[in-house]
Amino acid sequence: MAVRVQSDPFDAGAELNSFARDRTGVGAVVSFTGVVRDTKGDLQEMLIEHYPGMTESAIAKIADEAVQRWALADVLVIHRYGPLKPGEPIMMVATAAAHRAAAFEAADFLMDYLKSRAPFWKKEVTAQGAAWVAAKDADEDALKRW
Amino acid sequence: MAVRVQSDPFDAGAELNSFARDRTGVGAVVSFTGVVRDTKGDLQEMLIEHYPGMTESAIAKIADEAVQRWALADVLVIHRYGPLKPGEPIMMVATAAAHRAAAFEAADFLMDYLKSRAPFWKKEVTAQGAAWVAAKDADEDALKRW
Amino acid sequence: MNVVYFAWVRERIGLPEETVDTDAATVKDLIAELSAREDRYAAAFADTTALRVALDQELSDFDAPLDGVREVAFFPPMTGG
Amino acid sequence: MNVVYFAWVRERIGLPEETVDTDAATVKDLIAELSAREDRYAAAFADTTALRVALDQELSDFDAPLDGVREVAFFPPMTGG
Repeated sequence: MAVRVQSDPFDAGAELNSFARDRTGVGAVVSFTGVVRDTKGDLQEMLIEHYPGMTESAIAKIADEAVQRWALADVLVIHRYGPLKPGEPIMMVATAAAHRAAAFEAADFLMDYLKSRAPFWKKEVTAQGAAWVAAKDADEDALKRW
Repeated sequence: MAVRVQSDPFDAGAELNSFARDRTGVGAVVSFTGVVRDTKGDLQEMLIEHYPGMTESAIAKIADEAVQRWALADVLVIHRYGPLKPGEPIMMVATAAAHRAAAFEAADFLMDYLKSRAPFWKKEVTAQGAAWVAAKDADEDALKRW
Repeated sequence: MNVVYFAWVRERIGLPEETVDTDAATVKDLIAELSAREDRYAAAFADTTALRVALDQELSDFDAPLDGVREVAFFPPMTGG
Repeated sequence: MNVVYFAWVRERIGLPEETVDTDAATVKDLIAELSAREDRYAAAFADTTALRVALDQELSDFDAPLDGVREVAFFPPMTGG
């Protein structure tokens, strides 16, 4: 299990390959990449703030929970902070398992929990100014699925 | 939308990067990679047979269905045939969407349908001989989720 | 009519593809006709619950009419992905 | 006790972190104490339904006791992923 919290960009494809490489007993690898989305075509930058220390432990706790609930060979979580440009990857989750259902469900679960339980906050900067992204009720509701 | 049926190996990481690159309005990219799994530690080779012509049209039909059911920016499906070694990628699905739920659900849907509705058959070769992989009831049942 | 076989159906019948001259009205009729022809067909078609059929490269069923069909394919349940 | 603020809570209060000398028994008591101190605190803590709290880097709630706690963090609902 690997958890990385970093300001540096990462290469999702290279991470996927290195995560999937040289595994025995694995039939399914699922990855999720979150990308800075320019909803209205006016986004200059996205700033991601986090809570150093708590971030790492909160993500590790969520990943541990996934490992306990599903038969996983491995889990990878990478999450960036700092200033990001539209189209850049914000974060990535990957799961490896013998069977596809476990890999899919665990990745979906990890995303739902990272979204609402890992201490990150997004701020969008446009020509009109900067505004914090509001949490969605739907994101909190998504946790009830698990 | 891209569908590729090929005997050549592919680089899942490079495919993921090229699929995710230069998209506007996309916040979520999900990938699934299916890997040749050596269940008992004695697998020499996996042979994948397919039905040329029907394979491409069956996959395109499944991908079209996904595009109609979810708000997707794009879909990629790659499936190999011929002889494969343990640990090699068999196939890959990727989905890109504004939101994570659509990307996850569509990838999960595509996998369930590819598994039971695209004309591929797997044969496992071990020192004991060669045996066709039997379809699982669970795979057919998985279609009822959608 | 072109008849094609895949996976263990192909192995049991011993060929991947053949041209069959038939007046069979449905898939079931074609199976009966082939099964009567030789043991290897009878063996391959013994349990149709373990078989799938495609007509002109579209999944179909055993009651489907063969009128106008150019290619019939028989194979076991698919195991891709 | 170390008190830390993130996102708009940090901006509204105007600092990321401070040491607070307090005998507050619970998170609620600490909020009342800070809110009474200056308007910028009162503004930040006006609607606690829009706030989350962590005690020693674990999510907690406003009724939680502060006994033995070294770090209290206030922030809006998280928006990672």
